[in-house]
Amino acid sequence: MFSLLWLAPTLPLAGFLILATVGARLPRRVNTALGVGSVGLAALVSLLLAAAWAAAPPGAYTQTLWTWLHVGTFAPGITFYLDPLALVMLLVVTGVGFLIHVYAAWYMQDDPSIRRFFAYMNLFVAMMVVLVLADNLPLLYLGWEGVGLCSYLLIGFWYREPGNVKAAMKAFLITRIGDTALIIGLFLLFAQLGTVQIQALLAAAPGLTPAAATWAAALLLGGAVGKSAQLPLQTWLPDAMAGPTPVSALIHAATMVTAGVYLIARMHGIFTQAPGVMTAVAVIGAVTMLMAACSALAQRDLKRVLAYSTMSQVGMMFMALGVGAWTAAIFHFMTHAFFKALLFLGAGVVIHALGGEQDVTKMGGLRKTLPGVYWALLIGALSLAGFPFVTAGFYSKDAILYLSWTAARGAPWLWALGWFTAFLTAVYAFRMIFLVFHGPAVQAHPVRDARVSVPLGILAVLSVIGGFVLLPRVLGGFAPFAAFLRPVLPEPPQRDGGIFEVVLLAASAVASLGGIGVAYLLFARRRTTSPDAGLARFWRQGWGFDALYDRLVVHPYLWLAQECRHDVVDAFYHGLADVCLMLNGWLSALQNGRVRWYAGALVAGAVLLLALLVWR
Amino acid sequence: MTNQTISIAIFFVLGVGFWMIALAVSYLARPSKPTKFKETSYECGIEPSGSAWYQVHVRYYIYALLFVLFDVEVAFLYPWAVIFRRIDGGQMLLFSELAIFVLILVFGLVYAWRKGALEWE
Amino acid sequence: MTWADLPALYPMLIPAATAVLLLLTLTVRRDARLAAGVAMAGFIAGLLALAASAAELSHPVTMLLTVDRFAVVFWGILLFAGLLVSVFAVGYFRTLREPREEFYLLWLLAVVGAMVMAASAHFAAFFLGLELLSVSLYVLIAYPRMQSRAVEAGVKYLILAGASSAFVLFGMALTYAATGTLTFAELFTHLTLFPGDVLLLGGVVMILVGVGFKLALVPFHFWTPDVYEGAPLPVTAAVATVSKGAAFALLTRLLLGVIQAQPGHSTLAVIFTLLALASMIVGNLLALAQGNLKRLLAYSSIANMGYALTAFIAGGDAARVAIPYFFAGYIVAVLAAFGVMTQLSTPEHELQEVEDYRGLAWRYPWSAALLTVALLSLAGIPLTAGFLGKFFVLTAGMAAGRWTLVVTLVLTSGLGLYYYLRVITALYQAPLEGEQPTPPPLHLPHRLSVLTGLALAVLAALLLLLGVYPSPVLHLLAWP
Amino acid sequence: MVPFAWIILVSILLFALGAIALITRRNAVAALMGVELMLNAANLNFVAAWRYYYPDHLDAQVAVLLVITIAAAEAAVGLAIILNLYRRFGTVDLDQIRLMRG
Repeated sequence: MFSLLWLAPTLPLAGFLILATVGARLPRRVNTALGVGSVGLAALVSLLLAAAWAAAPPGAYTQTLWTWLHVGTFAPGITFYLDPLALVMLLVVTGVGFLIHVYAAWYMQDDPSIRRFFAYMNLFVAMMVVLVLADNLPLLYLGWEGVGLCSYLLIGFWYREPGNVKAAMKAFLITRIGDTALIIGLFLLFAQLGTVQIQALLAAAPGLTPAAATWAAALLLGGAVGKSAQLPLQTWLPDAMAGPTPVSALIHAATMVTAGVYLIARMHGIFTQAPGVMTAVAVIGAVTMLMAACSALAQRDLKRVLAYSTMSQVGMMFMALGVGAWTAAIFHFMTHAFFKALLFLGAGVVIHALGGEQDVTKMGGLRKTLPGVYWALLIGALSLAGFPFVTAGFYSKDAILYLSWTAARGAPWLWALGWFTAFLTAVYAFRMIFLVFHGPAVQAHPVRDARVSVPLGILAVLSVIGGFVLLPRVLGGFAPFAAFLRPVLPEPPQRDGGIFEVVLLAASAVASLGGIGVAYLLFARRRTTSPDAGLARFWRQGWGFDALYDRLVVHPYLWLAQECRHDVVDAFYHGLADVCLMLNGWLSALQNGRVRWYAGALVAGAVLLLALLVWR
Repeated sequence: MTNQTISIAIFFVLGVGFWMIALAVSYLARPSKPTKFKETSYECGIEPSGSAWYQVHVRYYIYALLFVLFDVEVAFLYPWAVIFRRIDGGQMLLFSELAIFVLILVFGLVYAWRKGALEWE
Repeated sequence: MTWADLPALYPMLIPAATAVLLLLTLTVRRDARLAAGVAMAGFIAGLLALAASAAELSHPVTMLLTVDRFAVVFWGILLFAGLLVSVFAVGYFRTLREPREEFYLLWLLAVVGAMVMAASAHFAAFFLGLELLSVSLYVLIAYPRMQSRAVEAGVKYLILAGASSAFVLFGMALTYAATGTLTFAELFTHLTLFPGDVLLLGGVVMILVGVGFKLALVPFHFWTPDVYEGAPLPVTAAVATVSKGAAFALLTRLLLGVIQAQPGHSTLAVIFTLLALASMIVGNLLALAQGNLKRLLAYSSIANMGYALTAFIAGGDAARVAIPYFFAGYIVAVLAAFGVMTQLSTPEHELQEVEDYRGLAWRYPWSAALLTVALLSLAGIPLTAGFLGKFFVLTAGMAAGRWTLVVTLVLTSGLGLYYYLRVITALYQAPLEGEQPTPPPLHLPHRLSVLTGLALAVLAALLLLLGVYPSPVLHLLAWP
Repeated sequence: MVPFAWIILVSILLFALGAIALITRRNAVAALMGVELMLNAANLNFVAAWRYYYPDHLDAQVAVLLVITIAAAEAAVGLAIILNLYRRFGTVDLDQIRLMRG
């Protein structure tokens, strides 16, 4: 049964190849069926693998297709490696990926270049599967680069808009910075440990010198930060919303941005050798999640709200990784994949129903026209907000918050940041819900299509029940998920919980409910849509109690909105580009076409080298 | 300094001194009465006209090039001729090598001929 | 030299003899297709002879040449490039009014010169090969003599390459004065015995100026963009592949041993490091905003030679694999890129600007696909030949602990990706609204000859094969 | 006899003169002459080294012969190209020949 493993990446890849080569001669329906079907089959294969695993866990399964090249100890193969961690990732990538593909069949049905779309999407899934299943570093890097390339192609899918192309280029180049760090890190590991097998590397990791371990971990972190849109390489993600909505869902929920989380979890053996870098991971995660949550509050574009939300949630996963809570991070990755895919797909329906309108302040009252989507999005938002006890998001987020304090590496202030972020998350999640679905109704076309309702339904169910695989100890401690991953990912050393655990659990619940409450006050009752309008309206009405409230909440909110609208970090990259272009201008001016000048440079170069010779 | 250098130096001084003294003497001895006619470039014959940079016809130039090319190759023949008698054995190889060399040169000449480079018009 | 040595030289002698044969053919009958056919036959026969002689290897043939595995690999690359450039030239020059037979004659001679360089073990062979290559290239670059740009490029190359040859020669004279020998082997002995001899080092550095010129290393790179732009496309491909391959092979022969034997901070190592760094940085920066594809490739070639130099400085067994592999990948990619451009151009109307290629994919999907793969390979994207080439270079650099070079390489490659992607994006875009639609790529009815199609297909296959399944080539490269 | 260093010095000066001609002369033919001068500087060096240090070896003599012929070929080809340059541009002034730059 496990010998089917190679089909998981090959099926989407075959889909891509068929679509890219002979797809032009096939009817649109066939193209769509091919694009969706290939990923569907891959998901089926993953389910079969999971079933086989449940029946008889092999510990780990390795499948070598062929050895790529063999130079000394450097012998990477096209080899796939399946263990519990890879299996979880595989299930999410292909499963959620398949649902997104089904949805895309509806979303893109009128697009003239649907063939190109599905070709790219299939390649994207294939590359992500390669990344997840890679047994060695070069293969992992291949998947990594492939995902980056596909995201570039998909974000710039509607290339006739120059802005989209620019966004795609930005995404690609900024993640490239991370990739550069990553490849140097991979080379460093190979140079230090003499192997490229990931498992062998992890086994040999304790032999690394502290300096080497720190460098390697820091460089890997650089790669992860780029792909996962964490500080300081986060600026590409919001712009990446230029792509079609299913692409956003795929990038955010199932694939690209979580690649960084996977990388760190996969290479955790290296990171545990570098405590300083671990702390850096936690801090980067914590700062990113807070910043992004603030930004999400201030956005008016529905998709950008979700984009910042992703950044924030991934930041939370990073924080978990940083404190050594590997399992909690992967757990949150999984639940996040469910509810974020749900939210994006739902948002896509909303935007479609409104004829392309993306500004949340121009929406409202869609509860009546789009009841199904309302419920789906509501469940998604509840899960995102971590509504206590019934949603998946609550359990995964609580696991992270709990460990961020009680794990040996954890700290109260990390917990506090996490708690506040959880609060803000609930606020912006329900700001979105209230602004879009409540209040005065706007004109919209109802959407009825099985290709929409089935994926949304499945994802909604998963967003609820997905959490019951890892319950906190006070609620019975039913944790098959942790047990499943334990062979791969160790539990962090932690202090004893007891009553403390109950307190933290309650605090999480308070953050979530409080956030929803604040959102209700701000956006459902008064519809504080844009900063200035809200402010003007507030003073005109001058409610006494609300004045205090305003001073405490609205003012900081407005200030944050002002600060977060433009990313400061962006300026740095623009500056870098400007410097490069300036140097380019200078150097080009030297190419002045005068042959005498060229001859002079030749002679001057020779004199320079000779001078160097004499003076050394 | 060696004798040789000294003699070269003396020769050099004499050589330079000769024309300098000659010019100096004639400069001192001659009367100086410049007129417009005397200032022109050539006092004899017709007045010069046009630029000194006039074009020589291309055919001269092609001849010159061909001459330079074939003339210089002779430089290889002399060392060969000197060595040929001194070396014992392997004469055949040595001869055939030069034969190939000359043959290629002849081919080049034939090519130039056919190309029309040797035609005057 | 004895008669027994002769078979080892057949791969080189056959194209040389073909040149003479072609010269005679031209006196009897002028026919461009016949001339091209003779030239291609010469290259193919050379390649066959190479395959036959590859079995018995590694001995010096006279004091001038060494035919070892390294030479054979580079001869293979050079002959292959020679064959492909002749194939491209047939289609490209079909509209030229002037006689176009001599092109193939000169091209055969240029390749023979390059082959002499790649196998040379003596300064006389080096200089002879260098000049045979250079003088042929002067004429080849200025070949379409009614095109002002080609003539300008020819004159520029003439004067600058002439000067660089003079540098090489003067350097040789200095080393001769210092050592009394003209063979590479004894130069190596002297350099290791007296690493501080200024006269000797001065000679070596002046030779380096000449070699650096041919490789277009910064600061000897100024000629590159102008010559690339002005030269007819097949010749641009030749300058980018044959000339550089030969120069790098020569450099490896001449100094790889020295660099390895000397400590990492020796003067020569420092000079090479500076040249490599400058080339990588300046080359990539210059290419950044370039709108002319030929010039862009010229600048990218500067950077690529910097990458190759990284492996050279690293030395060691890794470098002996990395250098040929990198060059094989580089040359195939460059030939593919220029091959596509050639196939869409004529001497009178070349497609040079990136803008000319906007939306190429919608008219000529296969050409666009090949150009894409070639550019991706140059950018070093995995599964292409360029990735593995760069990969081996990096491993070599890292094995030698040359971290400055390695990091610069990786960073500047990131910069490189930007401009390659800019071109690739253009290939798949339709003209923007409101803009003048670009003229169709070719004013002539376009028919791809079977031969050109075959050549391009072979290049595409090689680009992917070298990236996906490198084992056979690596096996071939395993140093004796 | 004159010390060897002096001859090296003269050859270096010749080489430098050639390089200066290359850089300063705007006439293409003059630039080419500069190149020839540089080549001959190297020749002088070869011959001097042979005469002073290695009179038993013929390497240098052969090298000089080789260089003379190659220089002749180069000059011939160079002049042909420069002639064509004059036909195309109507001038051999190198500073006016710059269609390509940037």
